[in-house]
Amino acid sequence: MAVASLAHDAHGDADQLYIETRELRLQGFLLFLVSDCVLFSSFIFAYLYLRNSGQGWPPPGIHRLDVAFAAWNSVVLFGSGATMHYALENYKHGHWMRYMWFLLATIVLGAGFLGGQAYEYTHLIYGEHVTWSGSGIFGASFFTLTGMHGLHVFFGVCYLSVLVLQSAAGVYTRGKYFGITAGTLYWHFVDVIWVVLFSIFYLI
Amino acid sequence: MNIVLVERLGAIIAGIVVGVVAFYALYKDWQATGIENNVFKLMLFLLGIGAILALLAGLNVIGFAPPKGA
Amino acid sequence: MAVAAVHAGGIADHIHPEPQGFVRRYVFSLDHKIIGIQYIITAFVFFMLSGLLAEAIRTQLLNANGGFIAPDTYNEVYSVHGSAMVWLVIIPLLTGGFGNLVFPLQIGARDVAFPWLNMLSFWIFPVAGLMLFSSFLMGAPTAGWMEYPPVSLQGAAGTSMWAAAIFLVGVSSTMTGINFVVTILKMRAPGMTFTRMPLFCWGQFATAPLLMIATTALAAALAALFIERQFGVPFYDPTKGGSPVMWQHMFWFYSHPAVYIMILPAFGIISEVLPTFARKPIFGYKLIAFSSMAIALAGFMVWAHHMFTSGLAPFLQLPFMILTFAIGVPTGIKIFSWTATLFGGKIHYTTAMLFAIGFVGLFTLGGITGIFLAAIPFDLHVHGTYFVVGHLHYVLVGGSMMAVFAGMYYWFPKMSGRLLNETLGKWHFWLFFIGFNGTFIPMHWLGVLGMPREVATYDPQFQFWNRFESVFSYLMAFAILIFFANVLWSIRNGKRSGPNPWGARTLEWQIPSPPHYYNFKHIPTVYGLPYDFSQPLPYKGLEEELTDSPPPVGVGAH
Amino acid sequence: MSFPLVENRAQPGLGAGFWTVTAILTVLSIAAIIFWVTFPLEKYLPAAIVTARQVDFLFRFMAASGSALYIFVGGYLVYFTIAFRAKPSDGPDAIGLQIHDNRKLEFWWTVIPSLFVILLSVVSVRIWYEIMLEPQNGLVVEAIGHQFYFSFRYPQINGEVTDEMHLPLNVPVTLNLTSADVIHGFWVPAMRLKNDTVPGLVTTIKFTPRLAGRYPIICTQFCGVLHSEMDKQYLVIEPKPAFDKWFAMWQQKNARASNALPAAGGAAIALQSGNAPAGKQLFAQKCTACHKVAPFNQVLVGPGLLGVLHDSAHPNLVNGQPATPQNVAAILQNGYTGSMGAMPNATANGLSATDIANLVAYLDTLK
Repeated sequence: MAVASLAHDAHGDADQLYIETRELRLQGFLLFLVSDCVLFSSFIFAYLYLRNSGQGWPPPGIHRLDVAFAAWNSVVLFGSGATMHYALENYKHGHWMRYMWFLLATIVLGAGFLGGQAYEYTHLIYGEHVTWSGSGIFGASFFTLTGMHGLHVFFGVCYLSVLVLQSAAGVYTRGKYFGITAGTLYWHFVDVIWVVLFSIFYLI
Repeated sequence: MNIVLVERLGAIIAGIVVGVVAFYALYKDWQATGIENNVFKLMLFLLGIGAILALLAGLNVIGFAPPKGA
Repeated sequence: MAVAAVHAGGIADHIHPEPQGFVRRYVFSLDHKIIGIQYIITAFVFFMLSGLLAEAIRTQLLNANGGFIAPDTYNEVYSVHGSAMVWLVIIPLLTGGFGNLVFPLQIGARDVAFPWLNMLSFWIFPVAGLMLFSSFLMGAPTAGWMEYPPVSLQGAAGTSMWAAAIFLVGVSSTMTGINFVVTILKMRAPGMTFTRMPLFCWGQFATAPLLMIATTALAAALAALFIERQFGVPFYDPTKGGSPVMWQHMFWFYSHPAVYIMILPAFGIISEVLPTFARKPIFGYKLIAFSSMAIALAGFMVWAHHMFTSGLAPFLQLPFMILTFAIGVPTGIKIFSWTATLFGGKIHYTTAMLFAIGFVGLFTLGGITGIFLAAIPFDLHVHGTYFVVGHLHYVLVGGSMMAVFAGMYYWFPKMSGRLLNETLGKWHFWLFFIGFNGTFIPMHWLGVLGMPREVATYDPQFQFWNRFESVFSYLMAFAILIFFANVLWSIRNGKRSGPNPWGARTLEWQIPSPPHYYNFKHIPTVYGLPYDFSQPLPYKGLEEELTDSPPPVGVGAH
Repeated sequence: MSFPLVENRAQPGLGAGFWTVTAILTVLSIAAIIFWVTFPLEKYLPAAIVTARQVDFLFRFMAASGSALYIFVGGYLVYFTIAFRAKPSDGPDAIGLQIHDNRKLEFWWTVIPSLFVILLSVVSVRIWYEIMLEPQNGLVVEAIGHQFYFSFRYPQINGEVTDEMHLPLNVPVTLNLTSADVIHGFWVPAMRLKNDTVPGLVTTIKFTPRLAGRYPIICTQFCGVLHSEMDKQYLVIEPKPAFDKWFAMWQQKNARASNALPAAGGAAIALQSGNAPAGKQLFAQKCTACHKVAPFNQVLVGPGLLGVLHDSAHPNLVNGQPATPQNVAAILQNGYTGSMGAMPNATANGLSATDIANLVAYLDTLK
């Protein structure tokens, strides 16, 4: 979606100063996402480097990950991406109640994804004794990367719940709703990172 | 007046002065809105916490004191 | 690039009321100039601390079997010296200090894009600095500023503290990077297209993306090291399947752009100082600007020239060698352009000009030894020796620090309204120049002959040159003390400078010094490059700046 | 209305002073070139191997061209600073020649450095090839870095030589470098060659000694508290007869010392035919911590075991015995504490005789 369109939609009650500072904040937030993306890609480099420097993958003694369950988990996360998108669109067109429902749906789906991750972690750690520091480079790279992504999702869920409270308290008006735009951008960023992580851990 | 006492006294005085300045400024600007002021209030609050920690450390409430012999 | 159009009440006209109270004006200030000065002061405090460490190193190397400090203390001393100088002195001074202080004024903005982010990124910096120096209390890192595993995995608790401190400084750098990129892209004065921006702003514009992107790559490497040391997660430990060479890849992928972060703003300072005191335009403005961008981009592609001897597959080393040679070309263009700037000028020998010319002289020598090191066959000989130590000090001290001193003498009037004393400045320059060369030229010869790096004791045959270096390093330290004395003395009773003591033509010199908190009463429009001394100043709307009429406060105040 | 960047300013003549200075600088740079070309580097640092001279040539080439470039840049810098100073007669606001740029000059000082970069790349790559393409078939020696000393392993000497490294004159050498603990830097300044010894990785350097003598071996990668003490060992290059005498002396010394296994075949373990799949299962549980199913030089703690029983070129076992099923079984039974860490014996591993047979059968399947 054209980033510029995000900043130049209906002005509503925003004055000139807010419009110009919103462009700055939007650009600043996007650059933050870029630097966060470099953080993930650096860890992904580490994972791929370790993966082909050692012996076969997964290392002997560790079974392949359960792709089916993770696939369902990813569907939940991508679903929450879609509901978030609709939440923003509804807000822009003023359907306030629908926006709130979609936002709550996003939070529920996001929490669901976290639940799924937690289940997979407990299954791995207690079921198959694949632990963070105990099972060589597989444990190191898998738990660090998916754990960091999980933390990002958790932070996203907290941010969205604060967004719900703020919207209920009427903080966001017709023209001033950068918080919601930032939340949507962040959520889509987290989705994109999971697409990459899912493919490099489960598919290849 | 050995060195340990000087350090404790310094920590206590600094803790009090900085704590008072931080929390007074925080009290004065409590109503200010906008992101700049919110971050300003956050930094003041952290400064206050740091001052309290220094004060407690000065009063030997927290922080492991070196064993008597050392 | 669409220039920020001027609408009524937009950013250009918005002047918030003056901050009240000591805490808000000087401690947690949102004003980019105050934050710039805070950066400079804190960075110079750390500069003194790690300068003391440097003198401890030189005293230890006075004689072949050392004896000044124990070997493991010596390892801690040079590791913290290296880390502090890189992350707590040069990067904050050039990006946070001069960056914050000067470039918003030069592009005609009231402040950076996110003042609160600026304040936050400053206040992380002294905390991280104290964390790094507190690592001495718990066994400081001993494996040099590079902290290669597996040695850094065996280090004392201080290595984890080092990783956390550098992670924090990295966070502060990333925030500064984001702040500066948005400010340069969006908040230039109307009419100031990219090719009318002063060259110091080009330096910052080339550095900011490096700050933002490269630093997070290091953050990942440091986080992995921290996790491995604290929780035993095997990233780098070879006995558990990890790979120490991976750390080198991730570290140098950051650290080579980092050395360009440390030199591109210095190029910017020199490209401002030389034309002002030669009373003529910079030679080849476009070439210098675009070569800064070329160096910043190429900086990402050459990191493995630090790893020619660390077990990298041989055929993989060739592209890094050739790309590193290629970076020599834009750097050469800059050096030739600076020399050509002096041709046909009316050169005033102010201290800032002496430092700028000294920079061009010394940095060129550092650049040439850099080309030596890039050639694989010769690097196989001198990697990890004092030749490398000589090269890096030539580009960092002879390069960045000389530019920092030039910047301090040049912009001190703009910071404080007073001139730094010129006679003290001349003493500072000449003693520094002699001391610096005496300290670091012999290192090249010691490296070729066989003195390894990071050693507390060495082969007695090198004792003469090491003593020679140590004596000159004391001279250099004394010269820097003269500089500190000069600054402290001039704050109170330096000569008053007025708005434009050097007759310079960039925007920051057209407003009173020290500037008001809102910088410009009315944002000027720019319709040309300011460097031509024979033309009138290409700015419109600066008439009221030097009068003491009140600023239009409260217009569009939120 | 923007200011055109043109050079139609009055283009001043370069002046007589400029050309005299240029002449002086040319003479100086020629002197510098001659100095570097004739500099007796080998008096200070002997060239112990064949390619050392090529590296010296590259150093002289870069030093000469670097000095010439620096003399010109530094010379003009100083000359301009002095010649174009603001004289008191100029008055306070005199301005220089407002030259913005000079397309022709800028063109040349981009093209000439680029050509020089290409030339330097060609020279460096050619010399790099000579270093990398040294002959393979010579003496294969291993240098293993430890915390604070290097140890060396020669074929047919079981165990390690820990004091000096001896090499015969004019015999090509392939030096395999690895480390037992941390990264060290194996550097002999006289050879102009170094490489890091990385634990878990075997890196090789190849060279041909040409000049007899005793040359220090120095560690150039920080490896711990006593890193600066790691410059006490020497590489001794000597004619073939002297080397053979030294080699024989060490063979006796180590043969007597290594009591781990009798030199001859020893009491061959009664080896029944094992069952490979069971062996594979055992291998996954017990051996993957230190060994990989990968070529010999893929070292985790111990070497990779692919083709251990089949690869004729496979170096013999760590205890110096040839890699036959009996010897592998023997080492599984008795274990061995070598430089690279300890191989636990059967009791420590909880291996019964049938387990050993199964493991050997499985290793047999690893082609």
